[in-house]
Amino acid sequence: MKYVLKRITFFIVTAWVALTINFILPRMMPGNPAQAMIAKFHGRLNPQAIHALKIAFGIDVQKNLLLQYIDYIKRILTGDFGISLSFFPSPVNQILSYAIPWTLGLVGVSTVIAFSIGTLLGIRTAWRRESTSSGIIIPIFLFLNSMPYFWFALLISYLFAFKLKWFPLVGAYSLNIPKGFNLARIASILYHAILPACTIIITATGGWLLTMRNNMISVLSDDYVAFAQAKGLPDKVIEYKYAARNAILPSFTGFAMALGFVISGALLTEIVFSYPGIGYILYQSVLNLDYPLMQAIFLFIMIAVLTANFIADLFYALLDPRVRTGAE
Amino acid sequence: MQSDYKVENILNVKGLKKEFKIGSFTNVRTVHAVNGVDLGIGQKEVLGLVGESGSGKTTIARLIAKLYDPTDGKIFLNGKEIPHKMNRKALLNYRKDVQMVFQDPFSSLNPLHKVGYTLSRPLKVHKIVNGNNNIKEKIEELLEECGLTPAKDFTNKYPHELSGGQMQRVGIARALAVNPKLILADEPTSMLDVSIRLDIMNLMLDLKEKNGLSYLFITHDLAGAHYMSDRIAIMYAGFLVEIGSSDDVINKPMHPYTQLLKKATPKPESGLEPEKLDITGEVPDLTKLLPGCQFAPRCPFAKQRCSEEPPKMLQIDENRFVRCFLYKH
Amino acid sequence: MDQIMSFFKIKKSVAGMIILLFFILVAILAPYIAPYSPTSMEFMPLEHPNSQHLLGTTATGQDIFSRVIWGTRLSLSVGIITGLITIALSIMMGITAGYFGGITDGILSMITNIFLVIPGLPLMIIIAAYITVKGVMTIIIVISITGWAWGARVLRSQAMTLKSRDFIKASVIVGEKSSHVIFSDILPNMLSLIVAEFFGSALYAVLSEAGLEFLGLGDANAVTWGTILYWAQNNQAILLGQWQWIAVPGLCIALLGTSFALLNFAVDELTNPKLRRR
Amino acid sequence: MKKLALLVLVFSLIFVILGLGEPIKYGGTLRFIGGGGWAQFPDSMNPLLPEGGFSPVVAEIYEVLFYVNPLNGNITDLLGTSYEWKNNNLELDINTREGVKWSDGTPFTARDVAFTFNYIKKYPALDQLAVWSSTSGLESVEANGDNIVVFKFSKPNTPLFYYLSNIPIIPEHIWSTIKNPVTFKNENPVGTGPFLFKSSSPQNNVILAVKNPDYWRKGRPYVDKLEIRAVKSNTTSLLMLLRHDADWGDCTPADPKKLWVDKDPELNKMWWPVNNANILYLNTQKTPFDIPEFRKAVALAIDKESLVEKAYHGSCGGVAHPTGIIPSQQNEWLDPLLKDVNLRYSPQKAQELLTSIGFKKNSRGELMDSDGKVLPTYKILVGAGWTDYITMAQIISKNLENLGIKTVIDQEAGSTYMSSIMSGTYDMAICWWAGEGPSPYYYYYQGFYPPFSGSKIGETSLSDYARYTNPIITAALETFSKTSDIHLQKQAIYAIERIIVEDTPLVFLTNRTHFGCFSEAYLVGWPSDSNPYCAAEVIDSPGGAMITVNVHLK
Amino acid sequence: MKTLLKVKDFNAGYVLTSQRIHAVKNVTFKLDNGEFLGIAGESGCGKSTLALGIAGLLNPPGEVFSGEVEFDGKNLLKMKNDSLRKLRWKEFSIVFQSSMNVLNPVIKIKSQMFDAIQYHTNMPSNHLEERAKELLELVNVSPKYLEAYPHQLSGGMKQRVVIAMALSLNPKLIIMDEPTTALDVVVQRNILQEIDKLRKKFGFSIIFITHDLSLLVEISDTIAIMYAGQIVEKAPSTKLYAKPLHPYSYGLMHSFPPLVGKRQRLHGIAGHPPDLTEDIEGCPFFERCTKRINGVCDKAKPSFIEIEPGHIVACHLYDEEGESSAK
Repeated sequence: MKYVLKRITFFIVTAWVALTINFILPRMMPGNPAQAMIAKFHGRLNPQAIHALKIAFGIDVQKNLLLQYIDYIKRILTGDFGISLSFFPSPVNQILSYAIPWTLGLVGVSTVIAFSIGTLLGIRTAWRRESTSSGIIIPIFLFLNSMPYFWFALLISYLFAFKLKWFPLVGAYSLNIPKGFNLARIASILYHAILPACTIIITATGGWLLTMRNNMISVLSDDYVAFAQAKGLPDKVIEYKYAARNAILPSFTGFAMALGFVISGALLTEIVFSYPGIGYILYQSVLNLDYPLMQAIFLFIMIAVLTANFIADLFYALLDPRVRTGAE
Repeated sequence: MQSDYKVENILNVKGLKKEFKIGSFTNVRTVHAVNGVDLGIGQKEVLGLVGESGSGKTTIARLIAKLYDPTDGKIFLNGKEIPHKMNRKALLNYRKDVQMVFQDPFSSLNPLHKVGYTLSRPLKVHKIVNGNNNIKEKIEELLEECGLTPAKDFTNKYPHELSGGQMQRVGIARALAVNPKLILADEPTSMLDVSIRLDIMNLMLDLKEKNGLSYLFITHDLAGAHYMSDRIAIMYAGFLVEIGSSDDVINKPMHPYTQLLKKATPKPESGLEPEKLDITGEVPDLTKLLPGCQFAPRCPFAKQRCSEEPPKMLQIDENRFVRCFLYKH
Repeated sequence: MDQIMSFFKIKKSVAGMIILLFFILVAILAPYIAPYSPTSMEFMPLEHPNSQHLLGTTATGQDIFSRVIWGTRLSLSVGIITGLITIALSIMMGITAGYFGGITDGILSMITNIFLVIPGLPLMIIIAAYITVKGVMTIIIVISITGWAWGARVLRSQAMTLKSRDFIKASVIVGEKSSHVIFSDILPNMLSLIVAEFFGSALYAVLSEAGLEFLGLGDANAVTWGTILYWAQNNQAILLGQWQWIAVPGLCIALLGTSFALLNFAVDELTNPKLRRR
Repeated sequence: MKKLALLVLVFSLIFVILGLGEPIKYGGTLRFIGGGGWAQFPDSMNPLLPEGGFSPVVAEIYEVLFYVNPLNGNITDLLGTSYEWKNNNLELDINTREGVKWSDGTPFTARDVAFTFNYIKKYPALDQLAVWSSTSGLESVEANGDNIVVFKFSKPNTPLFYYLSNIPIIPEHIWSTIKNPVTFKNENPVGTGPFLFKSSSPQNNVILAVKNPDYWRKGRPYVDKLEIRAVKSNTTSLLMLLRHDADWGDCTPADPKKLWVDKDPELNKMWWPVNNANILYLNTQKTPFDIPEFRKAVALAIDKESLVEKAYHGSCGGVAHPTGIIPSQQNEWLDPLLKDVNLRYSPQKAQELLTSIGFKKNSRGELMDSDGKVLPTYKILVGAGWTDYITMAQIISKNLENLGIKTVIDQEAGSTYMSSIMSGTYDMAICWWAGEGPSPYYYYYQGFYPPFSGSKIGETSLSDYARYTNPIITAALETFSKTSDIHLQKQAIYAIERIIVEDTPLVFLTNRTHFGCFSEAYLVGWPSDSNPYCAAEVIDSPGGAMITVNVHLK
Repeated sequence: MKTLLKVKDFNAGYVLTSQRIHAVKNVTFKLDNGEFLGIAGESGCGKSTLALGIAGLLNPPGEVFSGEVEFDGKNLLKMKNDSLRKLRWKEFSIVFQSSMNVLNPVIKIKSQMFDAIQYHTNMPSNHLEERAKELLELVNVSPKYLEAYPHQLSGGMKQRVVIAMALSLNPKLIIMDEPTTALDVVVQRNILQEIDKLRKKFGFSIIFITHDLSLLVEISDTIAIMYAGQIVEKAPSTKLYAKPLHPYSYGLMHSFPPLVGKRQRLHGIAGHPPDLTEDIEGCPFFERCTKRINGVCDKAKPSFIEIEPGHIVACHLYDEEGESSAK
């Protein structure tokens, strides 16, 4: 319980600081959302619209920053994120509700897959450390991990979607499919997700592989592994029950962080594949000085990261009894 | 108050107490590492401090070495009280008199620094000698004094090029560099090979004679303590339970814990059949201070009173103290 | 010395060193290798690779080969300088927190944790979008600010471990000042970790720079691999059949990144006693 | 007899077919794709919000009074059928169309029009074209019976007609009950337009609309469905077009000829009509940009042909005319005397001009002003990530270097960029004309009218980004707006043009265009040079709505 | 008594990229059923390598170079990995030096006790619990700790659990590699007492490895002294204590100050052990030996001589050649 309390304290303080940074940052910058709108439309918008926009956005009257801040905190506490300026007059919540499920689906699942593959490969390469296959796999994944992922996305999108037409170019599902929850729709969603997911999985797996490999090698030199060997246990039991089970623990924090950051989306992947998601929305909200949207997304990301951390800690405690019972 | 505080002692500690907080934020527990210890170390005296791991003996050394601030209690050097907080100058002065030798020679030397550099630091910091040549000379002198000959060969060596015993000698030379009056030796031989241990102990004894040093010699080995020390103090769970001259404590242990220690120590010289123990060896939980005697749960002589009321240090004769209700209170 | 020798015995580190040295050489010798000025627009636009223009020309008539060569300078510098700044920040925060402990640690760790929790890329976008002077320096600052926290965390725990080593206590008892203990005893003993972290940060920097440039948040006027990619993408290079325009800078980034990753891996392998091949 | 009759019938049918041309095929779907500009389509269908603030389908649902083609001023009657200026241009009467019904069946009347205008007067946040602003002179709007709307003015302002005709008309019976129209999202839009909203899929960024069966223009639209989609990158929209996954794209391939037309010249059509100009704004409130000769020297020093080639691959409509007038308006509005004026690239002439005002290069080739002080390094402001502007800035920077003027390129994010331009803190900036319209008046009005200019640096300049005003121009603008006589208006415009050519308040670089990429794989009837029924505007504007009712199956 | 284990000419060490460490050299010894053999030596003398090598647990870079290990009639070194694995724990078990860390910290004691039994015997699961409880009771640990995690046990308890685990399949031999070094004296004494009790009850043999000779003479039947990878002396403990023959054994025996009796100066063994990466020509102890015979000890390797039945020593002082030159 005390453990939980401690985490919550950290959670609240961090959230508050981050919220404040979130409030201050965009306001330090010159310009206002109305001007951003004018710039965005490259002359298509009548300059006279600025006046109307300012009234609509509620930025026609200069409010004291402190009052704005209090108002901001109040709004956040009540869960009212206001109306987006760049998607005026859609409420922020609604915009998030369109984007977040896709991000969670695509980036979340890809992250889990990348973590699983990477971890499994990490276990194998550590266990068979001296083998040739380990010697080859590692540099390959180091390379994949060092690729700019948008670049990789561009290449596979051009090759597999445009040239070979094996996969769709854009979107999250096909339009010709009846609405609602049905098999065809699920198939279509999966089909559309393959390329974007591949970019994430292929470029992210290496990191997990290395982390797990190093953890695993550390654990393999631990005495309980040697002891398990002395007990005459089969290799598989030692590899998984004794080594991997312990080696995976340190990876959890990183994995939780990654899961938390899933909310921030995979901006460049979204752009290349025109996949719906929060990344591009965040990007647009920043460029258009859409304070309410930006703030809400930041808040969500932070809450997600903190929550993921929190859950990871609990999970960690579940897997590692030393943490649970407060041993030193 | 019964204690062996003596003004003429080089060092006295009175009511020394140290608590550690473990865990953080909301889950704080207190470890009672040292609970009101009174000690005195005389001029040119070796005081052996014996106890099992976690009994607080290392903490005492570190408190005296000013690595930790005590929770409570006083430290007197040459009869003068040493404040808890000192400015850098006062602290340097203190460190000039009180030095320390560590348990693990492999870890007590910075692996990246040559022996010469390691030894030059105290000389420079305390301005013992000036000028590079003089420093070099002094380093060689120190090395020779500690049996590392030819000294010139050693100044340019890295710790990993030395054996454990040689490293420990360098550690002793470092402590010696500032001409201290008191050296706190925290289990200086326990990590060394058995064949080397005696050499180190002998070196320390020789240096004591030669330089008029005093030692606080910390060990878990009763036999080693007996070999080295003029007096022996026994610690249990952060308390001093017995103190007396070396021969008295070993030959006529009074506290049941001391008796237990003696029984458990291998001593083939008194017969090859080991003594039977009838006490289980569970270590005390330092986060839970018992109301009575800390040893009561394990003590074969424990009475009702022992678990209710903490025994006080009882003076048996001039040099002998014991903290036990078995003796007249 | 032994460590340096065994460093060269690890194939991966040799491969990493060779790639890195290659790029460093290219960066240094850029004026001699590059046939033309990287910014000159005097050539026929969109030429396919030929003997005059090994990698063809851009849509504005710039020689792509020369741009890639010159781009090595900035891209490599961004990687290395950002790596250095990042690691310096990590050291400052991590070691201070780890060595002093107590309240100092509490505050610094809190700051570190906050920076860990704030999402990197979005924060980068915000800062990059609003720093009014665009330039490579901006990119360096942005990536450094957002990238130091992980390293600080690692270094902090390492500093705490080192702090409990006896030679640190010995230095304190000798009477050394804290600054001397940190710089003479703690830092040098963390060198391998710092070097590994540095390569890790450099990899992160190179990839982040490319990402920011690709989004148009960098200095599109500068010549870096990231901007070459950016212009290539904006000119739909692939559709124009100018594969090399997009493939080569991307490959350069991936290779430089791989060299950093290999070096990181090798240093880790070598100095982490548990990973070391006995 | 029967056979003969049959024969006659057959022949007459053939005759009819030949005579009337091919019959237009009905059906099909028009698939529009927008790239870049939209992160996600707004899901609001409130037509009174600013352009881009509502879903693009709204322009197909709500109609305006007249579509005034900005290229040539041609007027297409929509909900208005005719208009007349009266009472010394202090009153405008517009006749509205009869027999039009809102999509819920309620008849449309002039009262809806009057309601719309009074509604945006009541809610200034909705007055996106500022028709009720203090400078417009509009006083009241009233319906006179079912079919006439009367606009009354306090001072004549004939150019306002263009803005008035661009306001989407909303049904009074629905909107009169709306509490807060500024945030009203209008999820069930009721309009008079050619299409009805069907559904939207915000996740996929696709909006579907179907043909309005009761649309007042009989037989229109030809297509049954509209599919409007946004993707997140320009390249993707081009790929979609190339794959024939879209028929019409608002996308800007770097080199539209090579990347789009040449890939399949039979089917891939582009029409990029000029609608604006790219301008190098020189901050005339800072020296030496306040010296006309200096400005002209800058203009002469810039190789505009090269800008067209390098920044736009030649597809921006060429070098802009020194008066800034777009090519399609030049026949009518350009002073014949200025026809051959140009500021062709001439570093030498530029140098001479600088010498004439006492500016000299020092030994290091740096330009010194008449006091012998070396000019500082100036910033050329462009939007971050706007590659055409950055390329132009790079070339301009090199050009100016030849004159001895040092510059750096300052890339700013949108809001910062606009804020620097409007507050006048910039040195040089590349930007566009802050106004478009069917005659040069609209550019000049926004560009030079004193109320839109900031009097000193730091003060907001709404649209006169160069912060340049001139009494002759001001007077000419006022003359123009007071009259509905085209001859007088022309004289006024000529006067302004002469000042511009003489004083070089702005440095015109290249033209700007709309970006219509059309695919004839399935549909034909797109606007083009030979059939410029609109200006290839994007689908979310009245001009875009012209396209949707004109295209049909091949 | 029957011989349980025969080790002959056993050589093992570590092969590194840069060097080869010959940690165990030509070790030969025998162990009878029920015998308690103590192997004493200082760090780096190869005693742990020997233990691991016998058990076939020397992991790379460790390697057995040559020799024979005959256990209960089976040649362990010639056995396939799988069959060796089946033998382990069932026939012989091993208790490690760092016994505090041999329990997997994240798995319950119960599961760690069960898995070896299960793997080797297919014991039905309801019996497992029974057996585990029985085992814990044998070593004086409350069966409630079956549900505990290792960190919830004190060091002594952990060591008892490990010993219980080592007993779980009634092996014929338990190899104990410094099982009590990390423990406090009292706890150490307690555990040794129990081991002795169990040995008497079940009759298994023990190889007990430690650096603490004074402890060893109290508890073991036979003692072998190792130095620089070789056994230099082997004798029944009483004999060894009474009369250590090898100068090293003598030195080692006198490196422990006696607890009782008069305090007097003692002297350890000067110098330090030789570098095992290099081949030593003569006696490995030559450099440190106070009784060395120049020209003999540094030239020829001493061979084993049985001075009395069961008391063998490898020292030139006792072979004919040496003896003659010593006199």
